[in-house]
Formats: sequence, structure tokens, C-alpha cells
Amino acid sequence: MNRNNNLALLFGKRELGHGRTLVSLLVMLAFLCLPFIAGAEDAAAAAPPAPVPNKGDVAWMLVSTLLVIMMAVPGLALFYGGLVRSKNILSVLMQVMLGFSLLVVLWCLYGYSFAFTEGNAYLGGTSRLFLNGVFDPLTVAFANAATFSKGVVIPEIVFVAFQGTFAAITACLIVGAFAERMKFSAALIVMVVWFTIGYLPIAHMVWFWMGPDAYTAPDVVDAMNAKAGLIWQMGALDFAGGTVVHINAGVAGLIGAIMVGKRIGYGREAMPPHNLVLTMIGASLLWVGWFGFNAGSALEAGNFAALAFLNTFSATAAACVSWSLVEWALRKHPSMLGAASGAVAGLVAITPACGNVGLMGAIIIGLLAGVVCFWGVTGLKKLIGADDALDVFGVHGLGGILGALLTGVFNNQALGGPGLVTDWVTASVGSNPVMTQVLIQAKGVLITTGWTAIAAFIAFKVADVLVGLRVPEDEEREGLDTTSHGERAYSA
Amino acid sequence: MNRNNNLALLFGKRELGHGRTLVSLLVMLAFLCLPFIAGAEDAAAAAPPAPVPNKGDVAWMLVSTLLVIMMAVPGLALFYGGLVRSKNILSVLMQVMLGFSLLVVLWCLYGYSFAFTEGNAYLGGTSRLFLNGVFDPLTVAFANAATFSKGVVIPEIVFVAFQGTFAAITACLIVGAFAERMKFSAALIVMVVWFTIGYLPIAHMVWFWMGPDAYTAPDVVDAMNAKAGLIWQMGALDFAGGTVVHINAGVAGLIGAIMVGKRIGYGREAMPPHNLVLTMIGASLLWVGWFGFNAGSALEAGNFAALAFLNTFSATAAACVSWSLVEWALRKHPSMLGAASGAVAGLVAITPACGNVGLMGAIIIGLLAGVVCFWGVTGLKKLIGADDALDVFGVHGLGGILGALLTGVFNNQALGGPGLVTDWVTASVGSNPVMTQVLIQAKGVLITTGWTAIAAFIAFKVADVLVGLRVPEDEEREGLDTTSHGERAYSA
Amino acid sequence: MNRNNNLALLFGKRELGHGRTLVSLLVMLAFLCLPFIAGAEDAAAAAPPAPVPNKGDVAWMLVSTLLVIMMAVPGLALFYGGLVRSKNILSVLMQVMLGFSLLVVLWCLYGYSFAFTEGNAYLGGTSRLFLNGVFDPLTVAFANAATFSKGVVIPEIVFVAFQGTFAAITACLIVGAFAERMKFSAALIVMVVWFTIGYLPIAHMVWFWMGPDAYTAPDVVDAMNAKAGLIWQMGALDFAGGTVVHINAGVAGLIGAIMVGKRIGYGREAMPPHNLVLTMIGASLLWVGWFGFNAGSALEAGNFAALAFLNTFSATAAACVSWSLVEWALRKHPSMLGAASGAVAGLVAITPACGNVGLMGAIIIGLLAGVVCFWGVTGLKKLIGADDALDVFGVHGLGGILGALLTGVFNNQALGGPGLVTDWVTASVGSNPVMTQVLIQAKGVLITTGWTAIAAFIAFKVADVLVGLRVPEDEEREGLDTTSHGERAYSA
Amino acid sequence: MKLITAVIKPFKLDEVRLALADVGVQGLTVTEVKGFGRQRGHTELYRGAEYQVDFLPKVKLEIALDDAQVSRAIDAICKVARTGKIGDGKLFVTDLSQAIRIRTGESGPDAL
Amino acid sequence: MKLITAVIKPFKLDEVRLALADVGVQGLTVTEVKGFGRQRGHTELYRGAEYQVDFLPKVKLEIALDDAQVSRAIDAICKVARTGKIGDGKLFVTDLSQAIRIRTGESGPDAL
Amino acid sequence: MKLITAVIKPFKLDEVRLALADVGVQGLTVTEVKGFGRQRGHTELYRGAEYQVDFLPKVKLEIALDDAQVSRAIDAICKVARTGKIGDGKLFVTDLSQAIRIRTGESGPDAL
Ligand SMILES: Nc1ncnc2c1ncn2[C@@H]1O[C@H](COP(=O)(O)OP(=O)(O)O)[C@@H](O)[C@H]1O
Ligand SMILES: Nc1ncnc2c1ncn2[C@@H]1O[C@H](COP(=O)(O)OP(=O)(O)O)[C@@H](O)[C@H]1O
Ligand SMILES: Nc1ncnc2c1ncn2[C@@H]1O[C@H](COP(=O)(O)OP(=O)(O)O)[C@@H](O)[C@H]1O
Repeated sequence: MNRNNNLALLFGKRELGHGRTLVSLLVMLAFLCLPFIAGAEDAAAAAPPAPVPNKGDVAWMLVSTLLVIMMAVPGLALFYGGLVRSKNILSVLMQVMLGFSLLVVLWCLYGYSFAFTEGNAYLGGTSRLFLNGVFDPLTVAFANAATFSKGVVIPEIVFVAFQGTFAAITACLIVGAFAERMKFSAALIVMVVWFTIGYLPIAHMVWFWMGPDAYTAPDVVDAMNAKAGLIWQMGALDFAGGTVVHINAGVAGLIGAIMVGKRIGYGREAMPPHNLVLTMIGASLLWVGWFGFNAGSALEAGNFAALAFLNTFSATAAACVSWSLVEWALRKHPSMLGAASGAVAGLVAITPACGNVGLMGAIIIGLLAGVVCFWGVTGLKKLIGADDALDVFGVHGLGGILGALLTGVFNNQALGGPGLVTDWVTASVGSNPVMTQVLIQAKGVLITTGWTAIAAFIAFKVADVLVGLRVPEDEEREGLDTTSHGERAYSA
Repeated sequence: MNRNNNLALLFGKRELGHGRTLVSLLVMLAFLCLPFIAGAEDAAAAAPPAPVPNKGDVAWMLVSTLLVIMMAVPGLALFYGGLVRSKNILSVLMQVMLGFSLLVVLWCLYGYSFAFTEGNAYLGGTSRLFLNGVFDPLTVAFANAATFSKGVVIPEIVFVAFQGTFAAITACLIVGAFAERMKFSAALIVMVVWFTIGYLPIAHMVWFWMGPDAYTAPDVVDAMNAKAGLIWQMGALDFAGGTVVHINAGVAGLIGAIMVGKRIGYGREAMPPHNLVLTMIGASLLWVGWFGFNAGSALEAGNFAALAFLNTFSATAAACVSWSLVEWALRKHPSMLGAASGAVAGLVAITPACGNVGLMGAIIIGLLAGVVCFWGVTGLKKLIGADDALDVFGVHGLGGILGALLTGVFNNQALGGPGLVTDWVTASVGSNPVMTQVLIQAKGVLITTGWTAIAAFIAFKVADVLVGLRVPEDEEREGLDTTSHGERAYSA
Repeated sequence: MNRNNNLALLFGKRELGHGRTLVSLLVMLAFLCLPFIAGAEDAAAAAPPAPVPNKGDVAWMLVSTLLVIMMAVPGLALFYGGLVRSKNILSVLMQVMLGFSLLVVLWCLYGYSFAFTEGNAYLGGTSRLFLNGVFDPLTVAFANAATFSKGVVIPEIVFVAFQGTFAAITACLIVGAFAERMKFSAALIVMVVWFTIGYLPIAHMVWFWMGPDAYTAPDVVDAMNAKAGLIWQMGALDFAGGTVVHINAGVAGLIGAIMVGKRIGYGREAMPPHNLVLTMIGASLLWVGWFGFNAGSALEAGNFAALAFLNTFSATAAACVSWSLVEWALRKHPSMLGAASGAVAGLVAITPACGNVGLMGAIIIGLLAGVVCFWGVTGLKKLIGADDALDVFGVHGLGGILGALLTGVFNNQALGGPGLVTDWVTASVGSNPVMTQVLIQAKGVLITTGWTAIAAFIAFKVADVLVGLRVPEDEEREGLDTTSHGERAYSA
Repeated sequence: MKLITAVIKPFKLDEVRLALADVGVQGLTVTEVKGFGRQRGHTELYRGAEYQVDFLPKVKLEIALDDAQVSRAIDAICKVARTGKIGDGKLFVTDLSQAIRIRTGESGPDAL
Repeated sequence: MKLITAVIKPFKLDEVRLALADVGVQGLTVTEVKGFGRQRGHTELYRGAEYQVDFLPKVKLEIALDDAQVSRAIDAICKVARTGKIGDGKLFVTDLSQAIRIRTGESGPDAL
Repeated sequence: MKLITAVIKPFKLDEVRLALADVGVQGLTVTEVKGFGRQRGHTELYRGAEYQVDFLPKVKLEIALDDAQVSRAIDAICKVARTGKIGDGKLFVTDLSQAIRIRTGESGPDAL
């Protein structure tokens, strides 16, 4: 019912370095079926003296949830929508809006259960299918979910909603990679399949654990650890989804861009963004909404939410500045698109770090993110050569990897970070050596990258076989708005 | 000072079925004058040991209030504004923005008092005119308002602000029905008159009651019930305003569309939306803001806010999906306007239900809302034949009716709902038989429909007599922006 | 670490009327260097029994902070961006977005320390440089900041973030005055210099004090008063930044407009707003976000936040109405731009007053603001003759002055206001005679005006000397978007 | 061959197109233009500033025709586009020395 | 009758219109166009991609005139629209075989 | 001198411009237009209402040329703009009686 802890890494007796290698990833996918067989009981049932939610926490988490919704619609939709040509804007808005909606429904039906209940190290179980047990109508009883503080809970309904927004927006991020040429039905199929075999397992691997209250005594530590997700067990830090959301979506997008192929005219015709004002609005709403995403990931309205908040604020600002300065220096003009891209790059990079690093660490991460992701959408993009139309990989993939690794650096208390929980029984805090932690982070990145690449490959293949990935050439030329959706965005 | 309870229906000894018939509605309007004669004392004065507000509740309610403001400006304004032709967009934005502002002022001057203080079963009293007593400057004392939980209060100022947003946005919804041809002064007159004789009484009838703390012992139940609003007394469930807001505005809009007449060229010229991106932004902000509307209607940051939140989330997503699928099947293309309309339809339908139904009930309501409202703006619209320009009735009226009735179904604990409070003295919970509750709901719908139809008829007649409803034909052709407001929206 | 109190004015033994005259302002600027010499210790260190933050307060303050961010990006950026010609929109968005980001970083590095730590009466000290001590990584300890209630604190990180948004948005307000002709590098230089020598001192003078818990006994009152900022010591009321934000930016903008000179073609060519829909969206988001600005300035989720909230709501609505009515009467058409401008004028005027006046006082302030600022952008603008392109002075400067003075009037309990704290030891409340308080307010206005005028003059001169203020004529004609930023906002 | 250039009120576009189809015109090209003429524009107010907007939105039609069709086309346009109010627009005729259909390379009247 | 087609820099539009009014021109039609010529455009950068934007915003005026007015109108336009910098634009003259005022049906020079 | 007016599919613009440069054309003026012809538009649905959109986005090129260049320019356009599918567009030629470069006052073929 829970997630990896911001402070949490080297907890009681946990051995570091359970890492699996990339080659075993295909084998792991097979584990997906396990929980369907093994009947899983309700993970929430263990809590002994029944703490009650604090209303301040509830208020904050409700707000955080709606902020993440605002990130998707209209935030992400506009950020992407402004970047395409005017003949394709509605197709982008639709892919985001309908994809998001569809996944929210699926999240309630089965997604939540497979991500956040006890199962195996790769996937959760079936105990919360159809949200069974989250709210009991007959007794009018509301279940609670654990947070990262002992004795602090929130209504599980809130946790379901909050996590649902993460799942749904992550799949929407991929849309940017295949914009302007993808068949609408294929886009929806890809999102559903990838959500199921890509997102849900990774979310479970990174975030599922038994919660702090489960660590009642030293002798239960091993048993509790064993029930957590694979990457969580390794001790990887991911406060708000650097791996689960950004690397995950970034890599899937890149695979998609390659499999779908380049847009007609790519590299020859000018394809300037049709409305950068929309992109700026989108980037701004992403920034605003991301406070829910990041500070909300603390799951309560306390000091760590505040830390994540200020870090999200300053890292983003720093990345906006550094991208603009690099562009100014190398390309003579600091562009609006650059500033907006920089802000998003900063947001991405600070995501895994936000509650895991100190206040100056955040600014450094932001500054680096602006520079690195600038290279991601220029130099690296040319190296890769794929038509990742809206730079999902260059910004989200690369920024996510950068953030994940730097989290391992600046988490260290000697570098101003808050360290991590070394023993969940006593909730005591310490720091891993920087290189140790960076290696753990790198392992998490590798597993995520491998898993999502395979999942994305399967998802796109399924869509290709079922309906075909691309629209006909004529429709691509005319634009997807009129041909796929029967509408134009703009009229007199 | 309070509102109908989400959980509340069959409270102690209350008899069901006080329903009045439609024919008596005109007589009821005459009751409006009563409270002006009978001096009313402060309804809040009764609370015995003086509970203090919880800061988590205050935080959540402040946020909820500003979210509803965001629904109106810019949300609703953009949703509507994108759908008109570019020559009329500013007129729509102005009608929403100035109408909203005007009513907020009037709400403070007299609206709140007539809606939410003790009066008769149809209208409140005068004790809070000019917000007198809500805040006492001399003692620097702040009055509190009851919620739906015993011993839980919020500052009355917050309740005034929250309810003020409901009143103001409801009148703005009507604007969509007469867009592109209405005289600006007439639009304002309609809004003010209808607010006064349409909205305020319905709000009082549906939501005014004495609050849970007033039910101190079985022997006061009858007396307290008798002070509540008419429809509340009947036991109708309306968590966040299905009747008060959506049916109310939807029917008033339809009456208006008929009385104002069709736009020149309606049915012959193409009148495509001039900017569907604005409409999508508007729909998204409505969705985001609606969490304040719905979950805020719990009046505290507790389990029922959480329930209303997730229901609002999933039902909207479901309606977005179902509208799109129906459109895809019947019209070959799933359109962006369809998805946006579906989302709004889902929001409307879940409004009365959000805290009154279970998690799967909400998804079913959402799925049905998408289908039914699709028919509302296609089949039904043709049947009615009026030029309800932006489908206020097809979406808000019809969706509101659907939601009100389905609330009666899925409230039942056997169908996964939370049931309702059967006895406010002990706050015990039970369920009405489904058909009983649906009938009660239907009665509430009928009374609201009848009352608002008459009130709207009066409001449009008053405006017609005073200034005339329509602009001259030339001005309509040239567009209201330049002719009524002396501006164009877009220049080079 | 704290700010002037809403309720606070005539506290224990404080003498009124320390006012310095305008001529001494230049001398005062010299005091800026003092805190750099005198080593300052941590102002937060004094708090004796260590109260803990309430989670409801934390939730509300986090929300308030992100709301102010939303005011800047995208709110203010769009409000301004819609008003310029389409060839310059990106330049406005960039100046706001990058300027904002840059100042957020500088705020963390040195701004916060100079504004909100103990120093002299003009500027704070160095104890919080690089946010040192706000969060201690080694002990994982989070410092707290005082509020206006004894024994109520919030995490200092939250206070840093909240105040950071104020500093950054204030500098962005100035952008409107020199829109469409300023060199981008010059704009950034102006913002940085003015932030340092204009904003930080004024914020310190108006808002810095030792907090309510420092007033432990009558004999410490004088000592504590002496540590507060200059204008705070005088007893001026400024709840949310009428002087610090609006007068400050408004006057700086006017100075800038004069020094930069008029746009080519100003007064001869038509320069209509290129997209009033953007302006309306911006105004709306300003309104929504301003609740964080104003009600958040209470620093807790209590009665005064609620009071500030409703006042912000009703005053804005009233100003929107009054501006529209005046325009309708005098210019025949009520325009959308007028309504949006009226709303902003109301927001500006209610800012210093929001928690300091009663509910009807707020409506009166709003009504007056609409009328006065209408004159500000018409009559007064012609009198002044400068090309203050987007009326920064006419709306923010004038509205801020009006609000500051009227705060002195309607604060009085006899006029429905909450009065002010007359003794911080006992926290007792009373009222100053209206004229006394208005004079104090006027003195605060004068000092602010003088200080910011000089600071702005220096800032623009520095930019002029370093890079020159204006772009070449050719670039101005072609538009700043392509020439300064290498992009166009809109393509096919 | 002739080229008719007609400047008309925007809301008349659909009607004119249908009327032209009736007289056998198979194609035309439409441009959104701004017209300046006897018809007065309106005044716009933006905060302090007042602008006289002299240019009114019009629609320009270009129709290449065989000589034989010209007079019927002119009649059709004039009849349908007329409201009798100032600003109804103008119609100009120029000679066309050549016309080619790009798809097929056909030229002359066949290309129209 | 002649038709003058002038392509000019956008910010010169108001001045040209006034100058034409001075020489008795009562109406004209304006189109926003993009021009390609000796004047170089600029480079735009969108993330990785760099575009050479060769097309510059221009304004096209179409003015139908009585033959007698032509030379004065040409002079007026040339004088006012000239900045001396590259990209000032072009002016073309074609013959008009017919002109009709749609409102009244007047034709020939009377229609202008 | 002649004026070629070509209505083509929008995505062909860049190619056509390059082809014209190859045959020595130094300038041209481009307008976004909507075309109506044999090529059918599509149907748009907005809630209840269904619209037949007959007008398709096209691009209009106007090129003033010396007589000697005309045939080569026509060939270049026709070759490059052709997709062979319906809706490729049209090309019209009219006589130009005068051309002036505003910047210098040059007239005739020198002005082009
Ligand atoms: N001499 C002209 N040359 C080109 N276009 C003209 C000319 N005179 C008028 N027009 C166009 O015709 C439109 C209508 O002309 P106007 O004088 O307003 O009314 P009317 O057509 O009733 O005489 C103008 O808006 C303009 O677009
Ligand atoms: N041969 C031509 N045919 C049509 N339009 C032309 C031609 N040459 C130039 N133009 C138009 O004139 C504008 C200005 O031409 P350009 O060569 O840039 O500068 P100049 O007018 O100073 O010679 C171009 O942008 C284009 O719109
Ligand atoms: N008679 C005409 N006059 C002016 N423009 C025309 C004419 N006929 C066609 N056009 C233009 O040419 C475009 C293409 O014509 P269409 O008949 O669709 O296909 P095709 O060029 O293959 O014959 C039209 O969209 C329209 O802009």
C-alpha cells in the first residue's frame, strides 16, 4: 500500500546490491503472472493501533492530487500541443486527454491493485481489484494508507487518487515522441498495454513496501523487506518518480519514436511550433502542478514536503536560467522555448531528488539539468537520429537519469542532504558513501531502462499488429485534426 | 447557515414525501416576501459549547473556494469562449467575468442571507444582510458555520465565500444558452433577477438546515426539520449541487434560448468553434476546479471529501471515455470537443452523487453520463429545436437530472454506496430502498425544474421589457465584440 | 525572520512618527552596507519552548506559495503578453519567466537573508546567506519561522519559499512598463539590481520584526521594536504588500518607462492588444493566485486568512464592476480589457488592506479602486505623458497608494475593521484614530516611493551603461521575438 | 479567359459560392482581406488609447472563367452579395492570357 | 481603369493609406502576405532544429483606379513606403477591363 | 512583363520556391488562401452540428516576371507542384503593364 521512502535506504539489516542484470529482464516479465495465481491478502490489514488521518495531511494530499491532474490536463497537453503544427494540435490534446481518462478508469479497475498491494518483487496482487476494500459501504469504513512516518496515515482513497494521477500522466508523456503521425487507436493501445506491463511493475518495484509501522522490531525487518519491490529492496532513492515516471516514459518514448518512424518531411521541411504561448502556459502549469507531484510525494504536510517544495522551486528556476544561458552563449538567442524546456528539465531532474537533497544541492542539480538536457535535445538527439518529435527522451529520459544519479550524490549529509533512514525500526538516519549510493541509483536506472524498453517494444508491436501504427501519408499531410478527429482547432 | 447532508436523508422521525406539486410553484414564489417581514434571528447562535475550526479544514475549504473561482474565470469562460465565433469571444468572456463579479457583490449584500439563514421553507431571512454578524469588528469575533459532522465547524466567512462561488458560477452557466446574440445589459439583468428569484430560493430549499449539532435530542428533531428548506425536508440527496446548480441553470438556459430566439443563420451557416484549444483548456480547468466544488462540499478535509474527490476523478474520466467511444462508433471520429464535453457531462452528473455513492457506482454514473449527454446535444437537441448555443441544457440540465436520479440508486449500501444518515441525533446511517430514494430525487428534480423555469421566464421578460433581449441584426452579424464592447479579441 | 503584523500597529510603548524625510533617502541607501560588516546572528534562535508547526498551516502555506508562482507564470506573463503586439509576445513571456527564475535563485543565495534576518532598520544581515541554517543536514533539523500568533510557527523553509515568490513577482511587474522595446539583457540587469537595492530593503523596512513570541514582557518591547524594519516601526499596516510589492514596482516601472523612452510610433500608430483572451486568462489566474498572496500572508490557516480571503474576493469583484460601469458611462462600451484591468486594480488595492479591514470596507475599497485606476490609465496617464506601455503605474502604483491609504481608514473598528494589535505582550487590540493611521500610511507610501524611485533610477542607469537600454530601431520594428529570441510565437 | 476578383462581405461567402456553382463555376480561390472604403469602421478603446479601425473584414474571391461564363457569373455574384447597405463590395475583371491545371498540364479553358 | 498591386512593409500601411486618400483614392483592399526577395529573413531555432525563415511579413494593397489617378497614386505610394532599405517592396500595374459596385450595380470608373 | 498566379498545395511551397530560384526568379509573394474546386473537403462535427468543409487550405504565389522567364517558370512550378492527385492547383498568367521597385524607383523588368 506504500512507496519507497525519501529518507529510507539502508534500513535494518537490508543488504545492498541485490541487483539483477539486464539480461534477466525478460525472465522477470514472466513473473508478472505470479500474483494472479497466488491469492494475495490485503496489505493494509497489518496496522496495529489504528492511527487516524490528520486533516492537514488530507487537505494537502487532495490538493497535490488535483495539481497533478492539472499537470496533465491542461498542462502537459498544452506544452506538447503548442509544439506541433496547427493541423495536429487537437490530436495531441486528445491523445493526452483521452489517454489520461482511460488510464484513470483502468487504474481504479486493476492498476492500483497490481502496483500497490503485496505480491512479488515485480508486481502486486489482486486484493484491491476494483478498489475492493478501500471503502467498505456496509460499515461505512474507510481504509487508511501508511506514509513514511510511523503512526501517520492518510485515507487510502486519497493515496489511490494521488497514485492514479502518476500512472496516467506517465503514459501521456510518451505521446510527445510519436506526435503528428500516430494513429489514434494505436496510441491508445500503446498506452494501455505499456501502462499494464511497463508502468505497473516499475511502480511496484520502486515504491512498494510495507510501510514504517510494519517495522515493529528488529526480527521482522528481513521479512518486511522481502515483501517490498525489487528496486526498493536495493535501496534506490526516488522521491517522486525519477525512474518510475520520467526514465520510464522517456525510454518508452524513444523506442516508440524509432518504431513509428520519422514524420514525412522531417529534417527537410520546417516544422516550427505553431503556438509557443501554449507551450509556455503548459510549462508554467507543469511547474505549478509539479509541487503536488513532488511535495505531495511526502504524503504528509510536514518538513519533508516543505523541503521537496523549495527544492522543486529553486531547481526549476536554476535549470530555466542555465538552459537559457547556454543557448544564449551557443546560439546567440535565449529562446522562450529554451526557457520552458529548461524549466521542465529542472523539474524532471529534481523529481527523484526533491526530498532527498539539501537546498543548495537542488540548485546545483537544476543548473546541471539545464545544460545536460540542452545537449539532450541538440547533440544527443542528432546522435540518436530518431524523430522523437517533442523530445521526450532528451528531456524526460535524460533528465530523469541525471536526477537519479545526482540524488545519490547530494543525498549525502556531508553534501548538505538529509541522508536516508538506515534503520526503520528506530527510524534512525545516516548516509551511504556517495559512490555506493550512486551505484545503487545506477542499478535502478538500468533495470528501469531495460524493463521499459522491452515493455514499450511489446506495446508498440501489439498496436502495430492490431491496427497499424501510422496514419496514411495523405492524412499525415493534411493533418490529424481533420482526418482523425473530424475537427479543426481554429476557425474564424 | 448550512446545507443538506451528503449522508443525510431519513433523519429522525422525518416523514418522507412532503412533495408539493408543480402547480403550486407560482404560489410558492409569493412566499419569497415572507422573510422580509418576519424578523429572523441569527441561525448560528444556537451552538452550545463552541467548537473551534480545525486548520486542516480551513485550509481545504479556502482552496476549494478558490478552485471554484477558477472554474468560472477562466475555466467556464474559456470553455464557452472557444465554442463561439471569433467575433463574439470577448462578449462571452465579459458576460461570465462581469456577471460573476456582480453576483459576488450581491451575494455579500443580500444573497447569502436569503439563502442560508433561517426563514421559511422557500427562502432565508434577513439576519445576515450585508454579512452582518459574520465578523464582529468590535470584539474581533468570527462566527462559525456548522458542517455535516457534529462538533466540527468552519469559520462562517469561509462558508460565505465558498457558497458565494456556487451562486455566481451557476448564473454564469446560463450564458452559454444565449451566446452570440444577447444584449449585454439584458444578460446582466437576467443574471441578477434569476439569481434573486431562482437561485437563492432553490439553494435555500435544497441546502438549508439547522446543522448536526442542532439535533441534540429526539424531541427537537421535528422542530429542527421544520426549519430546513423544502427539498431538504423531503430527503433529497444533492451533495454538491446537481439540482441547485446544474438542473437550475440548465433549465433556465433552455427557457432563455427559446425566448431570445435563434442566431441569424442558425442551421444554415457553419458556426464552428473558433478555438477548440481554449475549450479544452476550459474543460480541463473545470475538471481541476470541480474538485473544490465537489470535495469541498464535504465542508471538511475528511473521508467524505476523499470519497467525493476520487468519485469526481473517475466518473469524469469514465464519461470522457464513453462520450468519445459513442462518437467514434456513430460519427466515425472521436473529437476533442466530444472528449471535453464528455468530461463536463461526467462532472455534472457526479456532482449530486460524489459523496453519496461508492467508487464503482461513480464510474457507472460517469459512463452513462457520457452516453446520455451525447444524446442530449444531438438527438434531444434536434427534438427540442431551440438554439441553445453551447448546450447548457443538453449537458448541464440533462446531466444534472441523470446524476440526481442515479444518486438515488447508487447511494444504497447494497450497491456500494455509503447510505445516508437516518437519525441525526445519533448520526446513525442506513439506506432507503432504491425506488423510494429515486422517487424522492425525482420530486426534487421536478420542483427545481418548475421553479427555475418560472423564475427564468420572469427574468428574461424583465430584461426584455427594460432593454430588449437581442442586439440589432447588423451588430449580430458584425459580432458582439466590436459592437457591444468596442474591442476585437485578436490583432496582429 | 518575520513580517509586519496585520493586526499590529501601536504596540507597547512604540512612539509614532519616526518618519524620515525623502531627502535622506540617499543617505539611507548607504546603510545597505552595514549588515555586511556587522556579523548578524540567527534571528530565529530566540524562541524559547519550541512550538511545532500545525499541518493545516503547512498545507495552506504550501498552497499559497504555489498560487503566487501561478500568478507570475503563467498569470502575469499572459496578462501582459496579451496586451502587446504579436511580434513581441515571446519577449514579454521571457522577461517574466526568466526574470522570475533568476530572482528565485538569487533569493535563495542572498535575498532572503538581507530581507528577513536581523540587521539594521534598512536591511537585514548575512546569517541566512545560501539559506544557511534553514535546514541542518547533519541533525536533519528544520528551523521554524514565527507567524503573527504567539506560539504558532511554520517551517522556515515554507516562509523562505513564500516570500521568495513575492520578491520575484514584484520585479516582474516592472516589465510591463518597458515592454516592446527593451533589450533583453538590460531587462535582466534592471531586475537584478532593483531587486537588490530596491526590493530587499523595502521588504525589510516594512515587514521585518522579531515576531510575537519575542514580546515576552513589557521591558523587552523597546528593544524588540528597535530591531524591526523602519516602516514597521512607524506602525504602517501592509497586510500583503501594497507598499512592498505594488507601489514599489509601480513607481519603478514609471521611472523605467521615462528612462527607456517611448515606443516607435507611440501615439501615432495603433498598438492594440494582440490577444485579449490571453489577457483575460492572465487576469483570472492573477485573481485565483492572489488568494495565496493575500490570504497566505496571514501565515496560517485561521480566521485572518479567511477574512483576507473573502475581502480579496469581494473587493476584486467590486472593482471589476465599478471599472466596467465607469467605462460604460464614459466610453459607451464596457470592455473586456476594462473588466480585467478593474479586477487587477481591485486586487492591488485590497492587498495592503485584506486582513486589516472589514467585509463592507473591502467592497468600498474595491469600488473606489475601479474608478481611480480607470482614471490612472486614462486621465493621469495623459498628464504624465510617459509610455508606461502596460500601465504598471496606473494600476499597480496608483492602486497600491489608494489601498495603502484606505487601509488606514477602514482598519478602524468603528468602520467595521478589525483594528490592530496595540500591545504585543498581551496581544490586545484597539484602533488608531483614522487620521493618525492614514498619516502613518502616507508616510510609508512616501518613503517607499522615494526609495524605489532612486533604486530604479540606479538600476536603469547601470543597465544603460553596461549594455544600453533599447534595441535598435530596426529590431523594434521587426519585433523582439525574432530579433532578441530567434523565434516567432505563432506559425501555421 | 477572364479573372473575376470580387470583394464581398464575409457572411455572404457561402451563398455566393452556391450561386456560382449554379452558373457552372467549378472552382474558386478565397482570401481573407481587410477592406477600406466608404463604409466606416468602428472605434476601439484600449485603456487610455482610442483607435479608429478603418479596415473591415472582407472576403476576396478569385474566379477564372471562360469568357462565355463571365456575365452570368457577375450577375450571380451581384445579386446574391447585395444587401443594399454600404460596404457590399466590388467586383473587378481582368484578362487572363493563360491558365493551366497543374495536375494534368491541361491549359486554356479546359484547365478551369 | 487600372489595378495597382503594391507589396509594402507592414508598418507603412497607415501612412500609405493616408497618402492615397490625399490623392483621391477612396477605397482599397489589403491582404497580409509573406514576401520572398532580396531581403534576407532570419534564422529560428527550435530546440535542436534550425530553420531559415526566408519569408517576411508584408502587406499587399490592391487599388482599382481611374487611369487619370494612376501616376499620382504610384508616386504617393513610392514616396511614403520608401525607407531606402532593402525589402521596401514592389508595385505592379495591370489593366482592368471592368469594375462593378455590388451595392448599386454601377460599373466602370463610377464604381470605384 | 507577366504576372503568374499559382495556387498550390501548402506543403509544396518550399520545393516550388527552390525550383523557381533555379530558373532565376528572385522574388515572389505568398498568400494563404482557401480553395474550392473538384477536390472535396471533409466533414466536421461539432456536437450536434455537421458541417461540410468545402474549402481546403492552399497557398497562392504571385510572381512578376520578365516575358522571357515565363515559360521556364511555368514548367518549373508545374513539375514540382504536381502530385498527380486531385487538388494540385491552378496557374494563371496575366499581363503586367508596369512594375516598380519602391526602394529605388526602378521600373520595368529591372524592378523585378
Ligand atoms: N478602389 C478600390 N480598389 C480596391 N478595392 C476597393 C476599392 N474601393 C472599395 N474597395 C473594396 O470594396 C469594399 C467596399 O467598399 P465601400 O466603399 O466600403 O462600399 P461600397 O462597396 O458599398 O461602395 C472595401 O472594403 C474594399 O475592400
Ligand atoms: N518578382 C516578384 N514577384 C512578386 N513579388 C515580388 C517579386 N520580387 C519581390 N517581390 C515582393 O517584394 C518584396 C520585397 O522585395 P525584396 O527583393 O526583398 O526587396 P526590394 O523591394 O528592396 O527589392 C518581397 O518580399 C516580395 O513580397
Ligand atoms: N476557376 C478557378 N478560379 C480560381 N481558382 C480555382 C479555379 N478552379 C480551381 N481553383 C483553385 O485551384 C484549386 C485546386 O482545384 P481542384 O479543382 O480542387 O483540383 P485540380 O487542381 O486537381 O483540378 C482549388 O482549391 C482552387 O483554389
